[in-house]
Amino acid sequence: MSLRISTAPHMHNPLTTQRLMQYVCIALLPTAAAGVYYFGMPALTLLLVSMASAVAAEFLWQKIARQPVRIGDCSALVTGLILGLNLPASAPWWIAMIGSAFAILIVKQLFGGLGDNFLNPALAARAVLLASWPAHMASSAFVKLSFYRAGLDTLSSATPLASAAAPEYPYSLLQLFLGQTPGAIGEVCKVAILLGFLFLLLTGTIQWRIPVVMVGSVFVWTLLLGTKMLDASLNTALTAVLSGGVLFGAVFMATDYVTSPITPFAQTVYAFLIGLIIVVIRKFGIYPEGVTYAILLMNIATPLLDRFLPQKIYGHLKKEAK
Amino acid sequence: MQTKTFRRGIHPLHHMHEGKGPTRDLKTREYVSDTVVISMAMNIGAPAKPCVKKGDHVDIGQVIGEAQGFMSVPVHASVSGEVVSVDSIPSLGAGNVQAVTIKNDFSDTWVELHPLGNVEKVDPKAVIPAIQAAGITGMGGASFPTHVKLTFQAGKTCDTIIVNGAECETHLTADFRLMLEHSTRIVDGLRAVMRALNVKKGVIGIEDNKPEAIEAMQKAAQGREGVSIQPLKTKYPQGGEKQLIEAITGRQVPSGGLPIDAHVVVLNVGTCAAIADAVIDGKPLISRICTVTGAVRKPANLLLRIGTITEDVIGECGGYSETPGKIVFGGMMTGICAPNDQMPIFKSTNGIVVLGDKESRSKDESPCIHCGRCVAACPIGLNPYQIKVAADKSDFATAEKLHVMDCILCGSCAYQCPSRRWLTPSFKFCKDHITAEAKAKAAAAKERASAGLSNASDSKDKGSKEKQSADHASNKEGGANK
Amino acid sequence: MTMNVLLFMVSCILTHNFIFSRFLGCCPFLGVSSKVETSVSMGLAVTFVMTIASLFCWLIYHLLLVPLDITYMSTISFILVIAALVQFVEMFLKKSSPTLYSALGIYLPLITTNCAVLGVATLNMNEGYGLLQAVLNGTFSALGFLLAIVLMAGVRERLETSHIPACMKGFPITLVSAGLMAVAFMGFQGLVP
Amino acid sequence: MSEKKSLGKVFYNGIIPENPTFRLVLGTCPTLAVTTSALNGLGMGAAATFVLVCSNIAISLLRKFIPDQVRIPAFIVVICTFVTMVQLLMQAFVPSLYESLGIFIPLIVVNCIILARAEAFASKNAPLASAADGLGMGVGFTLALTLMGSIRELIGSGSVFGLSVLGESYEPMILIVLASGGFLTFGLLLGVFNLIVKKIEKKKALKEVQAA
Amino acid sequence: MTILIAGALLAVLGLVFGGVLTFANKKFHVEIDERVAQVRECLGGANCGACGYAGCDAFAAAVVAGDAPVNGCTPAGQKGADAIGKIMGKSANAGERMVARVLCQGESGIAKERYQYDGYQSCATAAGLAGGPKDCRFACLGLGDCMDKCAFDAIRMENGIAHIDAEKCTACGMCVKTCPRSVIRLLPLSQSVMVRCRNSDTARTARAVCMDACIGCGRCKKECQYDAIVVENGYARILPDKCTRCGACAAVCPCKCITIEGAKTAEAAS
Repeated sequence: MSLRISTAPHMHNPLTTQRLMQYVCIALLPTAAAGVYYFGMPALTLLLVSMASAVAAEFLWQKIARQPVRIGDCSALVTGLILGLNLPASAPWWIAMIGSAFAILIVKQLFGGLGDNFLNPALAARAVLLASWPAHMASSAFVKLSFYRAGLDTLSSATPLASAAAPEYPYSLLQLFLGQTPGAIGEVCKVAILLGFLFLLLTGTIQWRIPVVMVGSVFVWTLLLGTKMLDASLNTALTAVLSGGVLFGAVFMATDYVTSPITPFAQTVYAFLIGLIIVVIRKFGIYPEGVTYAILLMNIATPLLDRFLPQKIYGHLKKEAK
Repeated sequence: MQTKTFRRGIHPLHHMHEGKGPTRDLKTREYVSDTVVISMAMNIGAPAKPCVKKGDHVDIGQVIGEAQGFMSVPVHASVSGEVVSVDSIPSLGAGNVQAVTIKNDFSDTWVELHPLGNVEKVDPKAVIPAIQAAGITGMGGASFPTHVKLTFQAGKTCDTIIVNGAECETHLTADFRLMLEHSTRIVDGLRAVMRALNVKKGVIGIEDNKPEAIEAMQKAAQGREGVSIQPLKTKYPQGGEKQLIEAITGRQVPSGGLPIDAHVVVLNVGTCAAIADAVIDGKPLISRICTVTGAVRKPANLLLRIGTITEDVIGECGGYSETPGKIVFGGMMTGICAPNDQMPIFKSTNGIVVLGDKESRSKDESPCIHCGRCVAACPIGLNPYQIKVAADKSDFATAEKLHVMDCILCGSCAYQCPSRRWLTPSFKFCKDHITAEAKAKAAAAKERASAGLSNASDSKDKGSKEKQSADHASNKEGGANK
Repeated sequence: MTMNVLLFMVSCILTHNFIFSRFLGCCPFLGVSSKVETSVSMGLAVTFVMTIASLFCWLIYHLLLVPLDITYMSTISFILVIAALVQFVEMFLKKSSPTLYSALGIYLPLITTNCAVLGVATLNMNEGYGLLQAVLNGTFSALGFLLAIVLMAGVRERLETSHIPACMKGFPITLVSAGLMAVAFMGFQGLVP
Repeated sequence: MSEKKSLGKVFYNGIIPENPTFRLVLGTCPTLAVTTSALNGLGMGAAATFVLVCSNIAISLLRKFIPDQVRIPAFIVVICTFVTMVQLLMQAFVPSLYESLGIFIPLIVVNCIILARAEAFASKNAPLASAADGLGMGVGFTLALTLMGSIRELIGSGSVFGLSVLGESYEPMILIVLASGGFLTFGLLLGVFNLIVKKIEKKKALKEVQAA
Repeated sequence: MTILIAGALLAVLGLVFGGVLTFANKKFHVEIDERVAQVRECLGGANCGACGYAGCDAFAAAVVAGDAPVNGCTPAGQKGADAIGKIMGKSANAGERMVARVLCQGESGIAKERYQYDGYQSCATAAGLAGGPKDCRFACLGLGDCMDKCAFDAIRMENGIAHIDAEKCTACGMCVKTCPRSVIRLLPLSQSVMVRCRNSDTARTARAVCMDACIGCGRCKKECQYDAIVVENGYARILPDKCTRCGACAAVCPCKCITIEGAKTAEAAS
């Protein structure tokens, strides 16, 4: 009889990397569906192109670099999907392709692949696209909303915040919540995002801390500082939370395992600072939206947070007290 | 009553405990095989030395292995019969160990026993020698000699005895059955220790997924001086010594220290029952309750003689239900694999879990995704993912800086890791390496010091200078020891 | 006034970060950013020298070169001032504060050839800053350098454990990281009008 | 350093085997900052080459007179003199280039390449060899800068040396000519360069084995 | 006139600067290891920081202290590295060149397996689990602890045991220290004939666990004309001082556990 011997533990939580990534994909489905519902076929095409090219890029890299092919862990799929959801529906297909390739090849694989990237690939790619082709990324998000408001079936600006430049703020809180606003494919429908959040929480994929603190921080800072065009008030703060990519970023991007801190306290600080940077960029910067940059900046600071805000270790408290 | 617990750890997931289902409600039954192989190395410390030879007749309870020094316990015959051989057998750890094989004649004759009687009236000074003579070691798995645990350095004080009935390991129900079936014995054992150490407080901690055991123990503890029951939250590793102390007393064992540094002694329920047997009846430790479960036809809780061969135990449980892939001694989180089914039961074997071929395959490591589950799980508060990085590079200095020495090897991090990384084994690897290195260093320092000393005594006229250097060296050694 | 100083600070540290938008001081940024501790020391040493260098160079330029009408001598006199200053600071620290010296001292020689120092002096001259503005520019720009190099060091410590392809190890991956960090810093564009 | 090395070899050394930009990774600041277009890269390279050659010759001539303790300040003064000359020359003859290179002209003084060559080569070798070394290093630097400038200009503006190459329909990737693009391009080029060098070395090793 | 002013300024600045330097040099002169200065000479000297150390002096000190690699200075190039190597190597390189050898041939299929090891890939860990995955308690476990430790990429795992590339090996001894089974020993490079087994069990036990085990039969000892072989603890050992590398012992070994290093490579080459 030949037995196997291994080291303890002999059982594992069935939640594997692959399963976690699949959960994220599932959680993103409502958001993607809402995006396609609001923006129509172009949105679907973009999502498919970005997902396909992300997976293809990962596959090709691993083949060429003679690494084990790990596209089965679905991480490339998640990156592609999140990137696609971060694009405006009017973006041309090649933007999605270049973005996905950049995210996978340069931001992720050059650094050693899954787990080794220090920036969120999808977000970094979005920032690169935004800097490279601002015209495609920011200005003309085509919104097909004829089914409920014929008047808006035109070219309109990227996020409600940009149009806040107009004297009257054109969207009610309910519209913001349901997603009847222009914006990137994934960030408009808050209901869908919250559904995904709920799913991620219930499956234990993410913890509540980062999303809640980040949204809370945006709320509080907007309440204190206001936005570029609107004075600080409760309504402004609520609008700020519900507009742009705050919720989407909080649930799906700031919580990215690889690029967020690990200890609870470090996570709190991380999420809080993201909120602050978002509000500062929105109020003082030239960009109408700061979520992408805020999360990227805190991604950069993550190693330092992890290092300088460690947990207390059992048995070391008392010693110091003595 | 309110349940208590420690920080972090693995919160109960449904599948964590399902392993207990098959054996939970099975009453313990005794099984005696016709041959036993009794290992001489069943405790941490020096193994016992066989004191019988081939052909000797032994009675139950007869000493067949003599303790070698203080950090060692005697070994007793668990059946009566003829010694077939005194041989070396492979152990679960490194290298081989001496073992005595006895053919059972089923006459069940005992050696003469020296009972001390009622624990409430027994001479406190007689308790610890009785425990030592009975060959009792920690029955929860660590097999630390119990009399050593109960004898502490002058200046250290103990105000609480904690009895560990948490049984947080998966699949095992041996302690649970013991608490149900022998609750009075456990309390007796605890009282004996409390009286021996003159401690006024004894707490029995039990996880709240065993309400029957809590009830039974509460009943048994009624009217017993200073004994109380503390329900604990069901969480792994609730039964870890340090975690138990944190949960029940709110104190922490200082890094590198022992429970006694937090004024606590922790005993397993099984150990307490064995102590009661040793004190009341004078019986040495010759049998224990063991959960046999997993891929066997009829899982059971068996009262087994020490030294019973695994193959016989499996046979008693109806044989394998599928091709076995792994036989785990102990629970799934910390158990040790047996190389074959000829391994005998040890004093600390609280369970045998057989895994089928498919279950036993381990997955390949995939890259760490920094999900932080290991950090959230670590009951000590370490950063397992960082230590693993250091371990992979054999960077022991960094690992030590990250406090790998505080790791209790509970396996929580490795259990939670979605990338199936070998966290716990690599920490054990680090700990072993660092301990060995420190030992070597201390030995070298000692050598230097003694060399210096001998020089000094050789040439007396050279005098002070030599002496100084010797003093210096011994100071250094002292520093290393600290 | 306070608001202006604040804006100027934000501009120097974040918007016009020496590393990520002006490319000054890249050599030490790439060279001495492998450990967080050393990077902090290096950043502090640079801050120290840049502040004093801004002051002295401004003085030399406006009190010596301009009146004598030999502004073409600016580069050569600046570099001499900086070199002498670094030496002097080293000596001074050695004598007055051994602890500070042991922390910063070994980085001082590196600073002579740090183009950020000469760069800030030249920038002050080109932009026609006043004395206070010049000194503030020196300090805050150096703090921006400090921020960048510490962040970079944090990232690089993490990269050390990564499975980077062999040909990208070392400078290439550091440069790519710096590039991606610069992308993130673009978010601060326009913070200061 | 070997005395009998031919001038040609010394010259070649700076272009490929010890290319200051790609192999030694020195002088990163100007490499990153001025390579937004091929022309800028070429201009910067030419200026640096001029300074390199001149300072190498001067230092080589003076090498016997400069006391060891003050050699670095002395080198800096020499270099600085030539840099100022270049600065004035460019201001007079190519004002537009001078304008676009801006602050990085005076910063040639603190370019590590120049000081490193002065210290490592010119202070130990004869003037002719030093000149060859300076020229080689300079040309290597110029080539690297021009290459990077061309690539960044091509991707970032769709042209090379100001000539539109990719046509009207090409939508330039603006990022590449921005600050971050400099880092990214340099990093990736360096990686590719490493890859090629490794391949060549492998081939060489293979040949040697076959020969043996 | 301006020329004069400029010149004067330069002179004044130079003088001040020179004065400061001289003063500093005299006042704060510190004794340093001679080699530090020598190594310092070979460096690029630009204080560029490319090496990761704070300046050339710090790097030179690190090299002498053994913390930094000799080729760590990119500006100095290969020649510099060679020169530094010369400075550093003088004292280190004395006597015969040693090389680490794996004294075990228990490849999978030859040494018997006790169980399938399916855990953390570390020899030290596996050795502590039920006596190790191979039946022979002296066998190389082949899980690569030595390979992980080797800084020179000289060890590879093949067929369940370690192989050391003598070309790359620097005899640093890290693998020897790491091996939980002590199957790696440092031997002179020229010692091409060696007994590749250290099994000290009885002949029968040894043979039962591994087909290539030395059973201590002593035939090699009898064959050897130079008294270069001793059989102790149940296995044979060759004394490098007496051995003439004639290879007669290898021819008679019934267990094929005496190998001749050169022969193998020559075979492979032809």
